[in-house]
Amino acid sequence: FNTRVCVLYFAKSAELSGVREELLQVDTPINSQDLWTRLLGQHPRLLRVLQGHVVLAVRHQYVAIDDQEALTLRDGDEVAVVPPLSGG
Amino acid sequence: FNTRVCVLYFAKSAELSGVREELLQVDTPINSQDLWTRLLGQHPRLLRVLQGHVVLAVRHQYVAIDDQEALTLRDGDEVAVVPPLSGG
Amino acid sequence: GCVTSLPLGASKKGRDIFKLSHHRLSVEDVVAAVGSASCGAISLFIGTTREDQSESGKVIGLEYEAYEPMVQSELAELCRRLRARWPDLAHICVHHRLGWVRVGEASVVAAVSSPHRHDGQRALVCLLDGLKANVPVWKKEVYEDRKASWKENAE
Amino acid sequence: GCVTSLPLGASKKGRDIFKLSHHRLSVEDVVAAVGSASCGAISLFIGTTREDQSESGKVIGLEYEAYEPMVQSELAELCRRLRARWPDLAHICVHHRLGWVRVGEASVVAAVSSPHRHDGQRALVCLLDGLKANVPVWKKEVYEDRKASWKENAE
Repeated sequence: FNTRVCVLYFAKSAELSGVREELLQVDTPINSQDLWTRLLGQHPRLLRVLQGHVVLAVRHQYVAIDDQEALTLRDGDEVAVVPPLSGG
Repeated sequence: FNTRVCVLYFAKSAELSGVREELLQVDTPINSQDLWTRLLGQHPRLLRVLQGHVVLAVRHQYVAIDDQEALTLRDGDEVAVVPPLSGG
Repeated sequence: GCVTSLPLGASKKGRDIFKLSHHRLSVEDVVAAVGSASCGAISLFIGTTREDQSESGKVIGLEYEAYEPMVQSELAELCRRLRARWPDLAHICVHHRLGWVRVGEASVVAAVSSPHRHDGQRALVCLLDGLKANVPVWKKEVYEDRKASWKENAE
Repeated sequence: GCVTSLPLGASKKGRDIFKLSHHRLSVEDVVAAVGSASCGAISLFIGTTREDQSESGKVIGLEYEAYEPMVQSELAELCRRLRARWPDLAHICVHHRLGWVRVGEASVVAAVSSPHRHDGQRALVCLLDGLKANVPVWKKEVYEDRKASWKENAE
């Protein structure tokens, strides 16, 4: 099953991908690792630098890359790439 | 040996003694308990209420009433009656 | 607009007030936001960029960005946890800068009001720990030579 | 005059600034007093009289008095101890009201600046603990019927 999600890139991930926001076709359900792999296919430069230092946020909830749970995505869902935080 | 110290009363002790400041003849050296007894002789109402709830300050240093050390006082030294603190 | 004000509604015990702003933060505004006739204690924290903070050169300022709706939801969740731990907390307020912040200007002002001082002071420590650990905000240091590097919170 | 300003001179690491005032305290002034280009963290506390604080009736205000020279010496000693424990502390400032303080007005504003947040927050807790335990200041609550009672710090 194919759905179109809205991917948001922040901070270093926006610099590396060259975009802040894009629509992306993904199969659903999908686990976090496969979602990340899909983003890497789109933006290979993300891999080198952020691998191991990034989490995703799906519908405003953090999801670790190695989380095995299958995510059921719907059209328009927000997926965000979250590099290490540095607020405050 | 007789000396004249300046006794300061604060908060409840000022209300009980009816004065905020007075000159007082005391024998020196004198320990804290005898100094307190001298103040009580001057203002008997102090005793009832503050006994067990007061310390003295001699030349800006706190001295417990039951401190046994002999204090050598000089003319003009400040002795303060310090009821329980409530700053802040 | 430049300012995102996110009043999250009142809990039984008090208000949670979050604001992301491209303008100078006002300590007075944050104090006023947590002020309460029934609360004796306001604990407040101001975080400011230090001069000569970096090994990569002289820092002239910071560039902040945030995932704004998730800042709101994460701060709300953080406040729920604080209120569970310290049920007497009255109001909680966080103002955070976005965009360009010069060295010496506050990037965050946070405050908690509480009937008793120790509760508020402890909650404020946890509020800032949680802010740094979980709230999606990022900064990069910008140096005299205009180079920049994204920072990472140690905590 | 009404205001006793007691700048105690600079230690190697920073300033200790104490003020006893018969006028409204200014949070801005305290923030400015501890501001420092090299310090990222300002931890601040505001203590305010609560409404309906007492069992003896509705509190309308407080009357404060102090043993002023000893306030100075005790706060200086307190700051020496804080600086021994947290050597990185920058500036320490305490403004305390004297005389008549209406309910809702701040009676104390205290702040500490430090390079790192946790040091400053911990030092501020101890500063206020020490202030309440050792600094010769007294308050009495004044009630609607003009009766009054001297308070005693629990801590």
